[in-house]
Amino acid sequence: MDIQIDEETLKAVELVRTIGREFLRPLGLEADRTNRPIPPDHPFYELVAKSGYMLQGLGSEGRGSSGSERAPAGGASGGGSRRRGGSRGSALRNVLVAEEGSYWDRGAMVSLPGPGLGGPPVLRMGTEAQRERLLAPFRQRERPVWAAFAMTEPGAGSDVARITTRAVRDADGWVLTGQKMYSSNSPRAEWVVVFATLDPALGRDGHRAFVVERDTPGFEILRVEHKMGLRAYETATFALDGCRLPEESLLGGQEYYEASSQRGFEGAMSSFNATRPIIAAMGVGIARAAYDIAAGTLKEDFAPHAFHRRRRALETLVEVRRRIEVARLMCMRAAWLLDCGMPNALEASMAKLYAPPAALAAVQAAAQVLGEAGVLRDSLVEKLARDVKAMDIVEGTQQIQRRVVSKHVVGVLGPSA
Amino acid sequence: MDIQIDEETLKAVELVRTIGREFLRPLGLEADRTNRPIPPDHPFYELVAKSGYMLQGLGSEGRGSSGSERAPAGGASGGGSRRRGGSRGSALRNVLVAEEGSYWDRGAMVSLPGPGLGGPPVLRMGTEAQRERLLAPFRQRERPVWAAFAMTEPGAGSDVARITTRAVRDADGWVLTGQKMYSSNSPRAEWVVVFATLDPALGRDGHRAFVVERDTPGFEILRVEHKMGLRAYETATFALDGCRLPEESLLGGQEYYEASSQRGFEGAMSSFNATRPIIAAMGVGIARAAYDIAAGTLKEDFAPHAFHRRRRALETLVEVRRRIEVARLMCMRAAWLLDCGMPNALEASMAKLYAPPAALAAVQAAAQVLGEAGVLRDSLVEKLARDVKAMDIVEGTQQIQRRVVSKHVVGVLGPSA
Amino acid sequence: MDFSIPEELAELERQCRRFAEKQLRPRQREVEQTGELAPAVMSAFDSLGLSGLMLPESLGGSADALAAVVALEAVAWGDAGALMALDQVGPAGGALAAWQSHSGGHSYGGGRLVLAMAEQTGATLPEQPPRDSEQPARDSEQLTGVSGEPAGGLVVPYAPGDGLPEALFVLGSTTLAMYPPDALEVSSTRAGAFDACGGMRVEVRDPRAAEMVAIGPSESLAIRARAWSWSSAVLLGIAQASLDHAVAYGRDRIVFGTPVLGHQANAFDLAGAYSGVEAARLATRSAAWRLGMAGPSDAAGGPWLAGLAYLEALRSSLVATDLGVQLLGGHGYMVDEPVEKYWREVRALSLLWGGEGGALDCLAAEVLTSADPLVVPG
Amino acid sequence: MDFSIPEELAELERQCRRFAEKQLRPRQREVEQTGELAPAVMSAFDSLGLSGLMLPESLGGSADALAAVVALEAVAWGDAGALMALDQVGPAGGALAAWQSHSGGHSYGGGRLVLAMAEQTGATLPEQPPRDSEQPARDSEQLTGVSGEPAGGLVVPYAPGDGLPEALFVLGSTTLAMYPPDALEVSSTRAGAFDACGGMRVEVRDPRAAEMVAIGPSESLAIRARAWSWSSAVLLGIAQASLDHAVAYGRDRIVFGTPVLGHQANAFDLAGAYSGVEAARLATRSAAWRLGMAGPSDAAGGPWLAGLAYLEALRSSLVATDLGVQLLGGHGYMVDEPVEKYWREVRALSLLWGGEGGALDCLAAEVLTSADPLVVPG
Repeated sequence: MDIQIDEETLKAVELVRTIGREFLRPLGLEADRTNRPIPPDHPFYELVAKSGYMLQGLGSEGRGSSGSERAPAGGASGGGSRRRGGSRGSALRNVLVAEEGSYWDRGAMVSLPGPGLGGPPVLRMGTEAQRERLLAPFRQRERPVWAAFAMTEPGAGSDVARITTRAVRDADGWVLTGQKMYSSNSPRAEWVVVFATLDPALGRDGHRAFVVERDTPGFEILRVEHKMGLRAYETATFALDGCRLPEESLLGGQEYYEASSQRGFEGAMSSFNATRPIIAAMGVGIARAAYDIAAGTLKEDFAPHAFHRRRRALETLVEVRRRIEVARLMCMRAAWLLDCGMPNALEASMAKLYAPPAALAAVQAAAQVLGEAGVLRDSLVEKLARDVKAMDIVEGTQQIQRRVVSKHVVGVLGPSA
Repeated sequence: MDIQIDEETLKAVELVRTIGREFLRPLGLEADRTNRPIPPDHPFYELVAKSGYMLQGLGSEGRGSSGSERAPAGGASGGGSRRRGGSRGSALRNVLVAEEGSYWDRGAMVSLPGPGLGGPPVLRMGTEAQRERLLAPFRQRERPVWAAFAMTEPGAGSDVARITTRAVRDADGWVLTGQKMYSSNSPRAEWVVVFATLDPALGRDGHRAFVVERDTPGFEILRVEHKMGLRAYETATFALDGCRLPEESLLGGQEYYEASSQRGFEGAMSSFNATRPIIAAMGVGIARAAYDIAAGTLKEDFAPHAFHRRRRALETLVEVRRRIEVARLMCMRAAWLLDCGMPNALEASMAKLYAPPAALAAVQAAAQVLGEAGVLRDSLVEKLARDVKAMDIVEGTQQIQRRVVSKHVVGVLGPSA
Repeated sequence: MDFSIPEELAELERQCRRFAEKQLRPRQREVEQTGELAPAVMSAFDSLGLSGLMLPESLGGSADALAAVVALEAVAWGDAGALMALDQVGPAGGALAAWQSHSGGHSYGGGRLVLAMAEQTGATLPEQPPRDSEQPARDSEQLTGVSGEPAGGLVVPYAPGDGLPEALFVLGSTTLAMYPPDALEVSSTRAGAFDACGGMRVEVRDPRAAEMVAIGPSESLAIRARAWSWSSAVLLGIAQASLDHAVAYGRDRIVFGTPVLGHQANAFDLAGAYSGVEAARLATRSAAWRLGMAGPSDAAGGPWLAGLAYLEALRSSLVATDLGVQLLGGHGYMVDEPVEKYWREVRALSLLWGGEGGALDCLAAEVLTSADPLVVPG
Repeated sequence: MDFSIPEELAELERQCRRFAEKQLRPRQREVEQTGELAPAVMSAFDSLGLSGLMLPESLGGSADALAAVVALEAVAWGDAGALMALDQVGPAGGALAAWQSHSGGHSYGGGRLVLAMAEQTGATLPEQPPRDSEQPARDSEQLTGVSGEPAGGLVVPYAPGDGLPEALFVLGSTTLAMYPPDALEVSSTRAGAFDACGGMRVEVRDPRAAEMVAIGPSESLAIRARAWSWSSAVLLGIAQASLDHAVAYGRDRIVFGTPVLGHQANAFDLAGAYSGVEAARLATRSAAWRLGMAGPSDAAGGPWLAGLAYLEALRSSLVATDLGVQLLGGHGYMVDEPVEKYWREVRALSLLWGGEGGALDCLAAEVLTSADPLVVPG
């Protein structure tokens, strides 16, 4: 056992801290105040692109240094050394970077150029040629480039198996028809990984993943959502109106899906093993920001706190810290397992079940320490509360995580378990 | 609106307080220490019988003063005046008497002679002749007399519809075969109301209620349970081994069940409307006892409490009081509705859903105020914790109450709602 | 014993609910974005006569605490933000009444009243008011702290168009201070949750202008109790709106082949939240009835029960509005659905007028001496 | 980074679990009723070498905090009451080590050690120990309060057959006091939950016999941390036993036509309780690893994390054992099922060694200065 964080990871966190203080937080606050996402041509994004940050989260494979190695079954984000604490593992780093970025501003963090949630499926399912072609713009570091991911549909939220976006094959390739919603950064994405079905009646067997490039005719952004928080990036609904795609847009090619009947569905599911701990860690980062504000108040400002109120506030902070530190351990363990190539679906769901509600409770507790000042729209805590709430929804609500956990612990026994 | 309690009810509570201080608490503690129920020939029970207490809970009808009036649909325990706050209503009094009795000792309270849970079905379902005959021994006030109720079976706990105790009719009457468990006071009961089924395949339509008298051949106490708490009374499993019963043992007679197909099942269910608020109120009484001990410590003993610890203890007591006072209001409202002859199934379940977990939390909070002293087997708080836990189980766990509440609020939508 | 509300109050509740349904609910998003209320809405609100329920008899009101909580909840169900902009008296009703009875002669012009709890402003009020009101009050100078520090900033949900408040009351444990309009300065801000009414930051420009009266601790508690009652009712209105929306949505929306609320775990969570709100409502109304039974410094346990009810309302409305968002999943996070507004409103409201901590402070001081209001002590 | 436990520790865990399964679990009710442990069980326990994991190196132990929590949890899973009777060192391991290092020369004879937190005894220890140890310590007289008042009564889960403890340690914030056996008096009592080992009331017969050493606040915290670690591990063992039993029962038992755990709400509750216990276990082991990385007065955040882990273990074990009873319904309340024993044990254990309040006191004093152990402050 060893829960010390390696130097390289700490350096990556340090970098995000610098970016965060200087850019993420002020840009995130401005986006919240103006209710407008950070524009894609913002000079900050140039800087990010040039720094090589767009490769963050792709692991050594995605970075192009060992492109011939294939990610192992459990590892959605490359690396995959079974060596414990292997430094090539990127899941742990992704989790801590996500925490630190969200400490400064989770919305601005998600708005950063890079393959985003589109990265893991390309790495995991894509052919070598696809990986090479799709990830090249990120390696070039020339300009900010975004990619995106789309699973959710207006008619099927948590119930991923029920997607209806239709993929029809013909002599020239594929035709995709349907709608996707809640897709982050898709309005500015170079390409979007879209999950579709050959036939809804096939259920999970019919799932296929495609890469839809931005100028494909029929691909149209229908609306950008107005969210309670997290306004620095766009969350969009788009249409696929008979989008004609070339044969090679099928992620992994035909042979990938021939290996087992539910491979498309599994590809989507296994990406949760990487993303759930990240979302959970983002909650931790937001909670930590709220903690720092409340703790700062108690450190600097003794006057308005009578002894017993101060004491109660300190005890409140203890509970906030408990949640932060335990939640972080949950996230780190789930990521570490992934880096080791070990199964982590249960641990990923437990981290996602524990951390977001704990983070929400932590932010509210911090707001109580601040009192009336916590109500102000221009108080950071007020914004943090709105931001953190989303962490209990994206990548599966706590209700979804309970399904996963109970399935692992109890099995499936009843009509609705 | 008027939440003041009438004088007559306060007097009834006062009487229980006197009995409680002098008898219930010491007898309950002794039963807990020795792990033996209070023996049926204890002189205290003589006293109770002579005092007329055995009629407590039966309402004016049960007391014999207006035997010709039939209880209305909603009113399991007689009275049934639609007059708001009607003084003839006994449900409210039962609730507050139950709270006060449980304040002193819930186990000893339940051990008191009287018809117990057997009373409501006899009043509600029984023919005039049955009510006269079965309740007569209680009216006579000569000696302590108990009656009992039996629904639960080894194979069907919360799932009342699944009982399998078989009632077969022949030329001479009825033959009952089966087992019942968790029947309070049945080893000393004059008679037991037993729910049985004509045929398990009939489901709810097959339910019938019978009165089994103590010396019926084939009626045999198989075991007395060893419980975590509440040791002052016996909770027993008994066998009905081909018990031959006369025709008139069928509660309400044949005509009662001809009125509608599920009348037997409904009879059992509607008695919950009276008993659930009572069990909930018992939780309140136990919580109040724990509160008094903790508050007493803070009133008398300043020394071991540093200022901040004392302050925290006081805030803990605020939460205890909140739960006690809100829970009591829930119980009183459910009872008041019953007394008014208004539907109260939802309110009865909400009281039962709210009060027992709140009471358990209250007892544990009080134990925290006491600290290590709360661990002692001879500390009252330790016993109260074991006693109060049962309130969240009997007459339907909180899980069962949630079924009822969601059915009322949402309806039945899914496979398992 | 009677847990029903009298028929005339039930009629008032229906009127308020109709107003909420027809005038407030359909425009809640529009009002939130523009921060403006139509004159017709304002006059419809006035005709409900809510301010009369909160004003003391000396000002022509009825100070009917039970009627107030019933009516406020029904209106808040439609749009709590709009209610806060419309209701000029609000939680300051108790303070105004106490001020009237102690200072005498002061009239009320129908304008905005602002109430602040001394401990939340960072101000320390003198334990007793200065004898000579001409003499500058030493301690009142600390009331400049009211506006200075962010942590002690005094924020009121408040319509910017209102201009200066008619009075700012600052409530201490034995002192009630009143600042007239010319001692105040207001600046617009955004109170996160209450976009409907915007927010005002009220600063004390001239702390020496404070007038003070001595009040007893039990009177101070009674003034707070009116604010608790007000908050509880509004919180419950929002919570109920959230549950109602979640039930309607959860009955129709299919997930994993079954309506959202056909999944037992969701239905059970809803049952818990619903019961919690019901419990808090019962406690809030019972406390209001008790408040109505007693004078301003009451011995019948009204303020005590109001404090307990407030804690209950706080917790249950936090649970209910969180479940409201959660049951809608991603939709719950979008401004297209009202549940995100309910979620914000309850969280903002839970921090005002002392919040949970302020209530615990007051109640902890009372707990060992407050009689159990329902059962005679043994 | 490595969240696995080393193979030799995994082997120890398997040994402890085998012992728990074969020797403790089958007899847990019998032991609880008789209060007696078979000699074979006692020697099997000794051969596991747990006391060595808790003793300092100066006494031939390894003071391996991580190994201790892993082993203790596995044994407590079998019968926590029996474990408390068997484990002579228990939560006092840290106190013994500190005593050794400060007083020197004192040996340990392998007997029962008792640890009490000063604030729970009603005793006030001197802030610094008297210079001349011959001089009767003024403040130590107040330690008579240890036994006098029920509220301050010092209760230890303790095998009555043991006779006098070898030492009673009383831990203050800057002082550690030690009472030798001849200063003590013991009387048997029943510690509600721990019928397996009975309970002893330990009284200080001769307060002047106290020996004291000065310790720093961080050392005091480190001594507490060992007790927290010990408690956390035992709580988690009980909680896991309760969940395991509930899962086995809930898979088979049919209610409303479906296994108990086939009902989604039950399965979801179980998932929450299971995750909570897992979170607490992860925190407990991480804290123990940190404790092992540092000396007695440590800067690496071990004691701080141990305190947080203790709060987590307390809450999650209360939830898990309550659910254990609840899922069994009426059966859960009967002594035929082990869940009622688990329920009692966790509730009793949660009150010992300062309980939640004691932990909050210590942690609140640390919170503003404790560094986030995982991320360098910005």
